[in-house]
Amino acid sequence: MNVANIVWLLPVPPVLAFFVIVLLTNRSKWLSHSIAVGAALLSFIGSMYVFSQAVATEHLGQNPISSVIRWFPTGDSWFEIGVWVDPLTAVTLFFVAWTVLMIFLYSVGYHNFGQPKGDHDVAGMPPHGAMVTDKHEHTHRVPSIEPMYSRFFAFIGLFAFGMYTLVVSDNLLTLFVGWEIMGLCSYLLIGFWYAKPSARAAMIKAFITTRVGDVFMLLGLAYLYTVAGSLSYSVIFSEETLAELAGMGSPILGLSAAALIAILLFIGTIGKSAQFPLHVWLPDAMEGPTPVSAMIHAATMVSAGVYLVIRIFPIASAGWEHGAVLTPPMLFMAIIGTFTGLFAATIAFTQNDIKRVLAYSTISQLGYMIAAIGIGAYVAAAFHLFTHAFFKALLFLGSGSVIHGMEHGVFHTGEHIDPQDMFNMGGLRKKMPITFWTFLIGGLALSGLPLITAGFWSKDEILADAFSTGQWLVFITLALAALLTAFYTMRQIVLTFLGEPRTAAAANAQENRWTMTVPLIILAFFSLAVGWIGIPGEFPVLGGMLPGWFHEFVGGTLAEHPEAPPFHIVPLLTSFLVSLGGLAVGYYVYRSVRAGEPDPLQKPLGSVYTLLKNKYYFDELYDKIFVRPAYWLAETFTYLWVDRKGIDGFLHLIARITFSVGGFLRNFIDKPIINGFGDFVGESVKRFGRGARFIQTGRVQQYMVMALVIAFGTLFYYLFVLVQP
Amino acid sequence: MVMQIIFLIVAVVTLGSAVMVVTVRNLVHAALWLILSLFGVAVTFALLNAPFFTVVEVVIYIGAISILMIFAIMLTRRTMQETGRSVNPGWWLAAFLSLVLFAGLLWMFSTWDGFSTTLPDLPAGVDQVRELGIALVSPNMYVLPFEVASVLLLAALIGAIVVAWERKS
Amino acid sequence: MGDPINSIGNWLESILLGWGLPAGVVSAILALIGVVVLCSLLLVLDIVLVWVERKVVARFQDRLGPNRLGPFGLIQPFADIIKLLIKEDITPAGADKFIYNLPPIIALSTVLLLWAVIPLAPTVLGGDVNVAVLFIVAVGAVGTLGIIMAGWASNNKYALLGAFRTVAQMISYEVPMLIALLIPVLLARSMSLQNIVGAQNVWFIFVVPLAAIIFFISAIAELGRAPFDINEAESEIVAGFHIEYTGMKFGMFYAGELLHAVTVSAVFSSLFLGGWHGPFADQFPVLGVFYLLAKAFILYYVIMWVRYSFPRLRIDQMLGFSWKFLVPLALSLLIVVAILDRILVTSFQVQASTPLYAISMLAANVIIALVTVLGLRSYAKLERKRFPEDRPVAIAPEADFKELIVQE
Amino acid sequence: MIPLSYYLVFAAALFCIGLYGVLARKNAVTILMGIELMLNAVLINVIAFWRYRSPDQITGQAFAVMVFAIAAAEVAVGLALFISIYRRRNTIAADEIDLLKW
Repeated sequence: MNVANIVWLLPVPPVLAFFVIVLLTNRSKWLSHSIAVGAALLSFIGSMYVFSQAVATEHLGQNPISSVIRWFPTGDSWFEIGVWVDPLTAVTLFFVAWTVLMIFLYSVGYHNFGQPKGDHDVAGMPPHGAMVTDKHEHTHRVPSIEPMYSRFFAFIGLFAFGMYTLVVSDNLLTLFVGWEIMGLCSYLLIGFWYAKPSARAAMIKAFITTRVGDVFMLLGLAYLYTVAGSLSYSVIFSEETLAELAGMGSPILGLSAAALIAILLFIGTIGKSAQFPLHVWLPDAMEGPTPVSAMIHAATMVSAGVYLVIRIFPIASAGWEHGAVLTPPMLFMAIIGTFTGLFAATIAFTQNDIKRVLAYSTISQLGYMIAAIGIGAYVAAAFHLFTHAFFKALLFLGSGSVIHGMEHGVFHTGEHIDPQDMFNMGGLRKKMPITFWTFLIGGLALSGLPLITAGFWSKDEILADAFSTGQWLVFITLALAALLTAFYTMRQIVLTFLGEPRTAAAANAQENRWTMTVPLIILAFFSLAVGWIGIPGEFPVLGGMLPGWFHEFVGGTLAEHPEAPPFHIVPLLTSFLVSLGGLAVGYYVYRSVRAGEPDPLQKPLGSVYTLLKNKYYFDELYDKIFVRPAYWLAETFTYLWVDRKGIDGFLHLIARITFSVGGFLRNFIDKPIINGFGDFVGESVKRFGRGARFIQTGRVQQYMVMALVIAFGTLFYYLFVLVQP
Repeated sequence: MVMQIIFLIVAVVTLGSAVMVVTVRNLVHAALWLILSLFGVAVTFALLNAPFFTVVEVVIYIGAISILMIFAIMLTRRTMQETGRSVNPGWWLAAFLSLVLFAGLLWMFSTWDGFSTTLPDLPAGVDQVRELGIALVSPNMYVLPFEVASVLLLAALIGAIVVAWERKS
Repeated sequence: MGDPINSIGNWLESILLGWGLPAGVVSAILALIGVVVLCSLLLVLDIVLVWVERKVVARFQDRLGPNRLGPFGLIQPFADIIKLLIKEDITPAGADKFIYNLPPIIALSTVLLLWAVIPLAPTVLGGDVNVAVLFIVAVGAVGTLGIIMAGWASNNKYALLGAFRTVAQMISYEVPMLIALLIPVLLARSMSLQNIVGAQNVWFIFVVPLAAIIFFISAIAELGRAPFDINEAESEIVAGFHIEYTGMKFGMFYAGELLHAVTVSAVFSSLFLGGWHGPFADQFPVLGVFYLLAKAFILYYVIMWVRYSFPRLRIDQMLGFSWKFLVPLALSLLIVVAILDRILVTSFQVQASTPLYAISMLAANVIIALVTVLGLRSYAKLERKRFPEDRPVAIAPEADFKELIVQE
Repeated sequence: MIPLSYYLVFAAALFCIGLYGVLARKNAVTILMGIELMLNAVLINVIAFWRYRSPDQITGQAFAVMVFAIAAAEVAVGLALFISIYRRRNTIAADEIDLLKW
């Protein structure tokens, strides 16, 4: 069978599984998960085959595996859809296939397959556990199976379909389709326990926030289609089109067409990959079924945003020479990415919820990749995307495993504690050895422990790139972020696994079953191993042993093969220093936290800690900006000046004077001017609303008439005023 | 010449009955005028050498759509003896907009050089119906849109049933 | 000499051309003559049908039927016509005059229109339209429209009810009918009736008997004859849509209905019984007319047989029968026939209209029929096991009786 | 012979009449009828363009088939909606169906 045909078939099994589960087998939990896992396995096998074929192809970047079908003839032209496997797609496919399969397998255990039905479980709420009586007549409380088990597998099936579609598509339109399917699935999975009000709020928040980005992305797509006439990679990434785009002006801010398109598409990524202004949805997304949907949101789906940015790099960098001044979109990416990288890392080290730490670390790491793309480090960004997918998946699944173990302990002891709070854990390494060791590997990879972990090599490459291109600000900021990353990772590991148990629940935690631990072990292997394929050639000692295969391979995606950054000792030493330093400090600070003690950092950092703990008060920002000043004005002006000084005056005379002054202020300034102004604003808004209310009659026909009047007016203006013959 | 006269008669009948559709008060009359208008359209298709569409127009529009409309009118029969105005207060604006649109379209046509294209010959020896049938199911022509359309129809069928279903509570 | 109709046509054409008329006008005149002659013959046939129908129904009901006027009562139809003509022509109060007067015309003319595409003989047909099969359906739809207009314009509740029932029935049975029609189209690779008849070296009823049966049933439903005559059910809604029509308007409905039955029989003959095919029809085309009419009349007899043998169905039974039984059966038959045709023609090089092809198709039909029958049997068994529910029965409106009693 | 312009003007007029019906009539079923008129105008255009501009390609006819399918779907759903609305609100006058207001 032709390789391209197999690529076509990759997204098919999961979507079939979705329909089969939804329509036919949703009664049988066993059948549902078998179908879903089987579908993921089929896609996985296909992906591995495609990957091996892609690796074996010479000059894959110039001759990608592609196939196009025309599906709708429009007179002389056609609407086309197709598949496209170039080196970037191939490596993305590799990690997507692995992580997706692992999620599917892990979900079986996480949702307590094989456990009895809960006593009080209802659809839309997390399972509450069931009372069982064993053969010694002891009653235990044990975890119960998820009431909407089949539904979950249907959703992740659809999710996998979206991800595969996005990865293998040969044009930005089908990529966008997959993107939106994942957006839908993310919405459905965050709100999976829809009976929880917080989950409902989070699902809406995530959906709306990412939609903001998507609208811009759609605008970018429309603009690109208008100027390039196509959305296929083969057309838009050809040199002629890129040159044309770079040379063409756009109507906004004097940007070139290429720059405007790249910025618009990048705003889509800001939403999807939770970058700085639109990052607020991702931590809340942890409301979903703990590790699994969290992993979807953090390790897989958000990678799609970075994938898009890497994909459109030729457009963003159109007209840019290596080492020259950055183009506007690249500068924009570098700023957003660097800022997010540091910003999220600082929040992460004050969070106590094991998942939230990981959520913020994800935002931070994605910022790394965006920053790398922004400074033109194409391969480094792709490499970090690749390694990050593995170790972040590992960490999320590991945290899920921890929580699951903790829940077991909670059921056993009947305590009322939050099983996700790291300060309730401790000492889990003895109870959950597999989880501990794999989590440790993942954590070390995240913090970039030198030489053996994958995270080191990819981070080092980004830093080396930033150093060699002379982007000092980016270099220093990212190094600082790496330090923080190592620190909070160690904090997490120490608090969770080392020391003594701080609660009875932690003391009674239990290792999970094989469906949950096997994925951890496999991912742990990759978290170590995938780094070795990207060791730079000039690296001392190790460089010659394993040549920088990744750089050669992925670099081939671009028409012009990007140069590997020259080896320099400064970034290497920096990497060593920040990683080991962060880990050491983290261990030192948290090594002996006892039950009930506050965070050791709380005292020395003081108010900064509170600031970080509250995520820079980002959610309170509106409150701070708009509501508080109004209160302050009212209290200070009327209460302090007028009333207090009037009543508590030192002397009657002064009091009277003050009183009259107050009266003057009140009658001649406050009332007419301040109040008048306030009233004026309020009244005019009211009056406008009253007037505008007549427009909203709810009658469709009037709306249509209005729309037509406006459309005709615009058309008339356009034809006779703008396009004056 | 003969063809032009036939066309003009058909056009006048069609447009006249279309005007009646949007002006008469009695809904059943409106539906019957609509049917006459659709017959006119069917004849227009015949004039355009598209016998297949003539017949399909009759089958689908007159045989199904119009009859369904009459059915709906009878089911909502209280509105048949509707008193009061049959048009919205803003009808003059609607009329004005329609006229503007018509004028605009005419102006647009007049600027187009293909406006008075004369009738080309049909390719000889080609059975249009057969060609259409093959085009609709051949993989590199319209099979995907065709399937999508069939799914759309199925969805509409189910949707209509669900929407109009009277739930007995 | 085998083709007198065309010879007469050619002779007339040469005469008219000899008078110096332009060719277009001549062909228009000839077409007009053809239409007039055909319609007149059909209307005469209609008169005969009145007698046939009355005589046959009498025999089915163990009576003698008309036997006073003329030999075997042959003059009876003329007496009927005279009676209808001299009856008062009533237009009910509140009726919509124009719309009220239109349906009788539509009822008769749509039936006549159908004959435009039925090939009477190899050389004799109104028009060889390449969408003739769809044309038949389209004309049927217009007929439905006439019934609705009649029902609405009569300003009568029973008439309106009849119209409602008609719409439900027509729309439901149009679906299996269209699907069944597609099967001969598929076998003949053409929608032209002439081509379909021409392709029937083996009559299609022997190739796809199931399609023939489905078409026959839905055609009877389209006719609105028993057992599908709920739209004029005399015992429930007193003749339904034509309750208010009197005199010749009723006569036209009646004539239309009778002629429709024969027309449908002729269509069926063309589609499934080989149309004008018969011994020596190729040498003497005029024989084809007689073959077609003979087949049509045999079928007409079957329709009457069905009409007077089966009781009327309830509306829910009738709609259920269409949607739950005929449509799925027709669809699966269409799919099987299409796939089998594809396999036979492309994989085994068996051309259509060869005996092997016909036998394979027949076998497929028989298998589907067997499966259907077995399925129905097991379903019936299942139904019998179920707890018997109260069947819906007509209940006399007690409230009305009470009111009557109070008034007394 | 008839030039293309006849059909285009004819279709444009039919479209505008339909538009008037959609915008001005109160009864929802009449609005649907207006939509049907507009769709028919589109159909005439599609077929006329096929006949006059590209008789050798089948594209125009194929699009016409799609328009028919969409018209059928639209009417089925539309009428079902009206009947449903009639049941709840006892009216199908478009100016009384102002659910969009909230």
